[in-house]
Amino acid sequence: MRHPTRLIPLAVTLLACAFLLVPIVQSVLAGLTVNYFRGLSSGLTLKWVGEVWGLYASSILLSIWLALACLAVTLVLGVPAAYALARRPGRAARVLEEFISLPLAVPGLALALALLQLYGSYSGFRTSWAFILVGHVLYTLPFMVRSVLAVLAAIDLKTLEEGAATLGAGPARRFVDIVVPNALPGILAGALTVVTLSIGEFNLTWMLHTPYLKTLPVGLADSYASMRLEIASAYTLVFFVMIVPLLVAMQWASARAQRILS
Amino acid sequence: MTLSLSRVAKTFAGGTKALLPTDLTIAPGEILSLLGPSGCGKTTLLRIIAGLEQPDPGARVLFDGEEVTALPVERRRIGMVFQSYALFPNMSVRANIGYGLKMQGLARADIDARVDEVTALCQLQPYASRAVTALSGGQRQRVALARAIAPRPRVLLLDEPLSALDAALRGQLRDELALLLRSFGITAIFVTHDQDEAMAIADRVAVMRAGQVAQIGTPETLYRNPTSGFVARFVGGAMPLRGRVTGDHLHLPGGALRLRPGAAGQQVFVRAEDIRLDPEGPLAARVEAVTFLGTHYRLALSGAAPDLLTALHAGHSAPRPGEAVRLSIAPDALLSLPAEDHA
Amino acid sequence: MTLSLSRVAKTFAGGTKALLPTDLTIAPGEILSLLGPSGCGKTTLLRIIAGLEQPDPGARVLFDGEEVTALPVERRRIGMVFQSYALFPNMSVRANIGYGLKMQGLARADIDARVDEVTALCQLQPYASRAVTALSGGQRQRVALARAIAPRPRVLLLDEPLSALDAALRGQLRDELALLLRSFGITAIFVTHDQDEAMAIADRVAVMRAGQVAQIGTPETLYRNPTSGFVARFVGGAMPLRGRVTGDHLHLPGGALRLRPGAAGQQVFVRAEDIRLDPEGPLAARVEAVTFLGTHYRLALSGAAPDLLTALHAGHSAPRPGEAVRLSIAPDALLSLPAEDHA
Amino acid sequence: MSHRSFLLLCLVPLASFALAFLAIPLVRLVLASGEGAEGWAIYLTILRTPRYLATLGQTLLVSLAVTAAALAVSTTAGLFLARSRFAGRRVLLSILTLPLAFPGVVVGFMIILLGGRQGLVNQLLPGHWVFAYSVTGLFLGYLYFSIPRVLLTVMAAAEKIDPALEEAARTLGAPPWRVMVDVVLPALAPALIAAGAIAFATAMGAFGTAFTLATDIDVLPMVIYTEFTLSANIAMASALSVVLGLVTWALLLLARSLSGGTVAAGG
Amino acid sequence: EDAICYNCPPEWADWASMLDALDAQADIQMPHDNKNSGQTLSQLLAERASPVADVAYYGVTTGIKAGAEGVVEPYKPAGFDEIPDGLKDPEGRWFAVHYGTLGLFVNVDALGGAPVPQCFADLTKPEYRGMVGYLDPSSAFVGYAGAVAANMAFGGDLGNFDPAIAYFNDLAQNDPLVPKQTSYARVVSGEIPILFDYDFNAYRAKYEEDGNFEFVLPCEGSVRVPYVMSLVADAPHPEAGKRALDFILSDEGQAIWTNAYLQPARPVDLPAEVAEKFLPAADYERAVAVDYAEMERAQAAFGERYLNEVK
Ligand SMILES: Nc1ncnc2c1ncn2[C@@H]1O[C@H](COP(=O)(O)OP(=O)(O)OP(=O)(O)O)[C@@H](O)[C@H]1O
Ligand SMILES: Nc1ncnc2c1ncn2[C@@H]1O[C@H](COP(=O)(O)OP(=O)(O)OP(=O)(O)O)[C@@H](O)[C@H]1O
Ligand SMILES: NCCCCNCCCN
Ligand SMILES: [Mg+2]
Ligand SMILES: [Mg+2]
Repeated sequence: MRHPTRLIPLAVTLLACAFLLVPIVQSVLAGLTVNYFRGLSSGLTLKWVGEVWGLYASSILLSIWLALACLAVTLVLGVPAAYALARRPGRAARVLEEFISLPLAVPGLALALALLQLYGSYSGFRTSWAFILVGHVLYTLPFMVRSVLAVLAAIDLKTLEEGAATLGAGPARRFVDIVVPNALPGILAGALTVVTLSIGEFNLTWMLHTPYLKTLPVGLADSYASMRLEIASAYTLVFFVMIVPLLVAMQWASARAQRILS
Repeated sequence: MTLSLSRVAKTFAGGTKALLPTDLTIAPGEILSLLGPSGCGKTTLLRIIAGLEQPDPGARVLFDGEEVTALPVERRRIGMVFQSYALFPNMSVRANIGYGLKMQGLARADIDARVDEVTALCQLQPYASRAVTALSGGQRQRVALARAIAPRPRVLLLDEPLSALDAALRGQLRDELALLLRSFGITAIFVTHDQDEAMAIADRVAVMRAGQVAQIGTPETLYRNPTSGFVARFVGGAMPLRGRVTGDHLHLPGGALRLRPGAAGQQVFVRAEDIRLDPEGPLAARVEAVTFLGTHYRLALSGAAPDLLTALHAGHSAPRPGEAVRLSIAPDALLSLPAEDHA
Repeated sequence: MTLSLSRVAKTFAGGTKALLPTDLTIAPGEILSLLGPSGCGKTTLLRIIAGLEQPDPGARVLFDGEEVTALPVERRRIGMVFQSYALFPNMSVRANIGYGLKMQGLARADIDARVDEVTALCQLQPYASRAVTALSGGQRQRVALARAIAPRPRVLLLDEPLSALDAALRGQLRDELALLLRSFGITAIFVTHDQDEAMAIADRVAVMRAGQVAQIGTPETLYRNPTSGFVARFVGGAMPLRGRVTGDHLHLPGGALRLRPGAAGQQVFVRAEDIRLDPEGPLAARVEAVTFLGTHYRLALSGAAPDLLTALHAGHSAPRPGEAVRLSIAPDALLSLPAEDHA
Repeated sequence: MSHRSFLLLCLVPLASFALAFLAIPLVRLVLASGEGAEGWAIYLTILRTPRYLATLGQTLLVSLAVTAAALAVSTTAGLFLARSRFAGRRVLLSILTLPLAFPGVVVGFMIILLGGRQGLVNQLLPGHWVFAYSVTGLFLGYLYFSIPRVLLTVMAAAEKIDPALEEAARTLGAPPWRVMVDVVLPALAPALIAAGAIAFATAMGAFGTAFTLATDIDVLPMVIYTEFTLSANIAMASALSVVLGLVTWALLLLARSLSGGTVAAGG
Repeated sequence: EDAICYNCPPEWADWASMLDALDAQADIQMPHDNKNSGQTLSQLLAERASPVADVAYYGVTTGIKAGAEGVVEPYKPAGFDEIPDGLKDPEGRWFAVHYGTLGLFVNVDALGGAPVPQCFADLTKPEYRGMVGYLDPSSAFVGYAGAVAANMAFGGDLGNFDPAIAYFNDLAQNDPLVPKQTSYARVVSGEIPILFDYDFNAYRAKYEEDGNFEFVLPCEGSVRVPYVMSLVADAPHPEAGKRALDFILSDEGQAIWTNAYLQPARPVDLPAEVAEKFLPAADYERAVAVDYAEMERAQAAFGERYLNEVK
């Protein structure tokens, strides 16, 4: 039964895992080692993590704040819109959905350039965190809309709403009582995706940020270029500690939403 | 409540005339079934009554004389049971049943009392606090019914409430539904494409075809006195006997049958239960297939008429496939109906 | 081909005993139906024959005496029709039908000839070059059948081939399938949970229950001489009459019935068609519901037995709901079967 | 309020945002590309400048290579993981999807750790095993963040394949490899196109990785960045952005029409 | 008080200490900012209509360009007059704050046993394959300064960059690393064993990092370059910006540079313990000043040539 060719997929899988995992382990070790090039024998330390906190705490906090703000905005913009798109699956709705998905196809750099040119001269806006927020919302909004839309498209929303209407519920009531509760798995999956992506967003942010408003990934780029490897690694470690639980939660939530779809 | 429709029609955006101008009156407490093949406009008619679809201009929908044609669905005070039940998956059984009462702004205590009452009526007490997703098909159907009647609607509308169930459950719930509907005592309209269901539940049946009501009447009337070949086929599965009529005889490939007088220019139909195996019968046929059905055998017969005929044969044994048999049909069992050009 | 199974059993990884040790022999050309409620092991048995599932150790599957128990499915030369049809969506109708022939390494011309032949047999010529996604349910079923028989398998296995269809189509295709299967003339095993289907198609029916074959025989045998209450209920819908047996009488809430001798310690069943309205009858009952069925009425009766009884009443009129009636049942119509503890 | 107006109201916030921060800025970007000294001829300049064309070609080439490699690796691993049940399967799956939300800069750093001068490979096999700063490094970096995306799409599709299809092929005598070729891969095709499109678009636009690796291998996003930062050549940066955006978007549209509309780009 | 400086990275020229001192002694809080000179200028240009930064720091040619573009405004801080002529715009649009001398910053441990290179010419030898790094001359000022130095080393001048182009092409055969951003840490970590960089960065590594680092003034000679600062035109916090510039040119400010191995723009004497850490004065004679205005004029054309011809 165990033909050698049956081992190829296993080998490919293990190699791919090693490719992805090894540098992660290296960076975690480097961030905790006194001197990485002398190796683990130089001892383990949290010194670098402490230095990272000293240098970059504000970036980390800014990223968390931006991610939450981004979540709030994508919820307000995305959930009602996903509902409207789900209920009016006409051509115009398709075009709008396609249009807001452009940031998935158009590189972040180009979008940032576009934003800078249009709004760069409104200095109050340009220098506020809201400017970066706009970039993050642009990039994450399609994920929220699609995630909610996928769940709404999978349930028979029209009939559920008609059911509520025959029982006396008007449009707004139905949105609150029927649409939102039933879209929750999609909203949750979308929310986790938005937060995760916002915390990791670099391409737009690098162009949009000002020195006062460095986000976590901007700080990371900074540390890779100018800090010693142990600090860069420790910072990466901090990033992993933040992002990995989010990722795990995100995948759990998407799997859950997926189950509802089937 | 008396429900009356006048000149209700519906043309969809694409130009489909789903419903041609229709008049209909339903007496208080009456249970009417809309029966017909797929696409004939049953759902459209029901949805217009509910207010979920706007009829073409000129239509009038009256609830006890009050015109509701322009009233949005949420203000019509109707109850509706959907084919898929459309139970709110985010609410418990109780919350589903109480939703319409909540929308009426009733006090918490009143809602609770009424929900208890309806839950009991529909025998749902053991499941009241469950999630609706944790119910069987039959239980869901009862919840849908309970939810629709809890706010005491003026009319109850049901769109194929049994068709989501599997065959075994369908038979059982059909009878349960019939009993419940009678116990509510409210006007109800019931859409189905299954004649057994229509017969079992309704006081009167409106047989629809291509956007029109072909015939309306009690089950017995439709079965015994169909006014068209379409109704004869659809109710009771009458088979056409395509042949030449001369005087009071119908000439078929397998022989000639005697007709009741006055059948000229008409089409002749017969039902499977009216075809008898009879060694002295006037028609010759060949047995193609035999199926044992317990009380009787179903025979597929060729040669007697241009099409294959089905006959039901009671008895402890049946001829074998390939055997030649003779058939007789009593003149009274032959339905002579106005000729129609299409099936 | 003669198919024989000996001590075929299946325990799934989780410990589910899907099939208890089963012996079965199927004669060449015979059409056997596996009939039983959901989860009774029908599919498991079929898949073991196909080679898609490995039976527990000790089992033997013989095709014409040749042991195939360890042979992988692709080398068993069987044909299978799946419930979902499992047509290859990336291939045309012709390519689907020819796939098994291609796997046998036949020459292009031979494949074409055989595909043409099978396509004609299954009346698929008009659709031969279509995409399988552009077919109706009935057409798909015929393609699935054509694909399975094209490589001339030694046995044809069908797992609920009709259950994906809607009710109307199911009835029509049942007869079509019965005719086709006979025309192929090959050994076939047919899984279903619908007794009408089993009766209409099979030479012999194996009624299964909880991983075992409860009874095997022709449709008539199963209907007239069920060996267990389970088979009596499942085939022909016999209803239990729960009462006290003293001597040759069965005492029920509505009165006492005379039994055939030797029924003590047994459970008594009756079928709806054997209950008669009879003013002189020994049983008193109340009519709960009446449904007009064309040739007869179906009555739901309470009071006669602990459970509601259904009776079929022929005639032009029927009692109304609420009326008191009397019933009789001929002693010969009462099935006395070994007592069983669970339903 | 009628249901129709309620639905329109639901769209207002999103539509306003998209107009203000997507539509108008993109129009501005296109206009800006024509505001340089050469005007709209700037697009001709791009076509006539070998360096830009070479960069565009290079970007396309790397992206296509990454797409092909990611499809090969992730399809193999995805099918394997979707079809086998063994202890540790979930762990492997988690590892393979872990980099899903790593920013490009982190991915670049991972490649430096792996293939830099001080990287693992160079330490284990000293010699010329420094690949982080070459096309190889860039390719591996892009592969690093493409594997998880493709894998998830492939696995989702693999789980939706009706097992009866494969069983049917086997009952008809097909050996396992033929089942793969005749049934499994065709069934996966739309998902593969969709996933490939996502990998491709991501690679085309990837900036952080190239930025961190700071290689001499120019890809279009890096060129846009240097045009913008070198001499504030805003017109050229805009024009190149327009070209990059159009090429990527057009290829995504093409993939979408090929796969029957299932292309939903992932993060 | 807040102010923004473009391109004041903590890991370069010891801006870290300078920013700390600004905070402690002048009560001005400036965030770290990691750009390069080219990025700083384009950012100033892009934000011309509504500037974000108050002051900017860059290589001299970039300062000249910024002055010409009008994105900075004249300001003469205290001590302006002591800056030698040629190292400041007469109006004060830009003025030097310190010098650096370009050479090779070498991580000796990372050479894998190869000898420490002594000349630009050494770097094309196979033993340094994959070890040499220089910042992108078309983007970063350090990169351009390195190109000017190498150009002069092989006989070119500001009117003829052919030798530099030829040299970079030779170097290209040796797999150089061409980052766009300050790369001090990468030399320290050994990722880039040899980097075209300033003496002050190399000394800092040599005396303050764990490891074996050298500064090499190439045998062919090199250039000294001033780093300049400007007050940004229409700065959001002009007063804070001016005070920051005053402080940087003050005695305390200039002393901070010297502690970080930089040569201050004002003639301030190096403390003896600092002076002895530098290469001998004799070596420094090989490092010459150039006409920075001329150097600025040649920059764009060279950048184009580099992009198009070096591969
Ligand atoms: N929203 C719509 N737009 C366009 N045509 C429609 C729409 N709804 C229904 N139709 C068409 O109107 C006709 C009647 O449809 P209707 O749903 O009322 O039929 P039905 O009798 O309920 O059929 P079924 O038994 O299949 O439910 C059909 O031809 C149908 O295709
Ligand atoms: N792969 C499996 N793993 C574990 N248990 C299984 C598996 N397949 C079937 N079973 C169990 O084995 C029993 C018999 O299943 P089987 O599918 O043979 O029933 P069936 O008679 O075909 O039912 P149905 O009419 O619902 O198709 C059931 O209890 C089922 O849950
Ligand atoms: N669009 C370029 C993305 C580069 C890869 N970074 C991963 C981002 C996480 N969504
Ligand atoms: Mg309908
Ligand atoms: Mg089964």
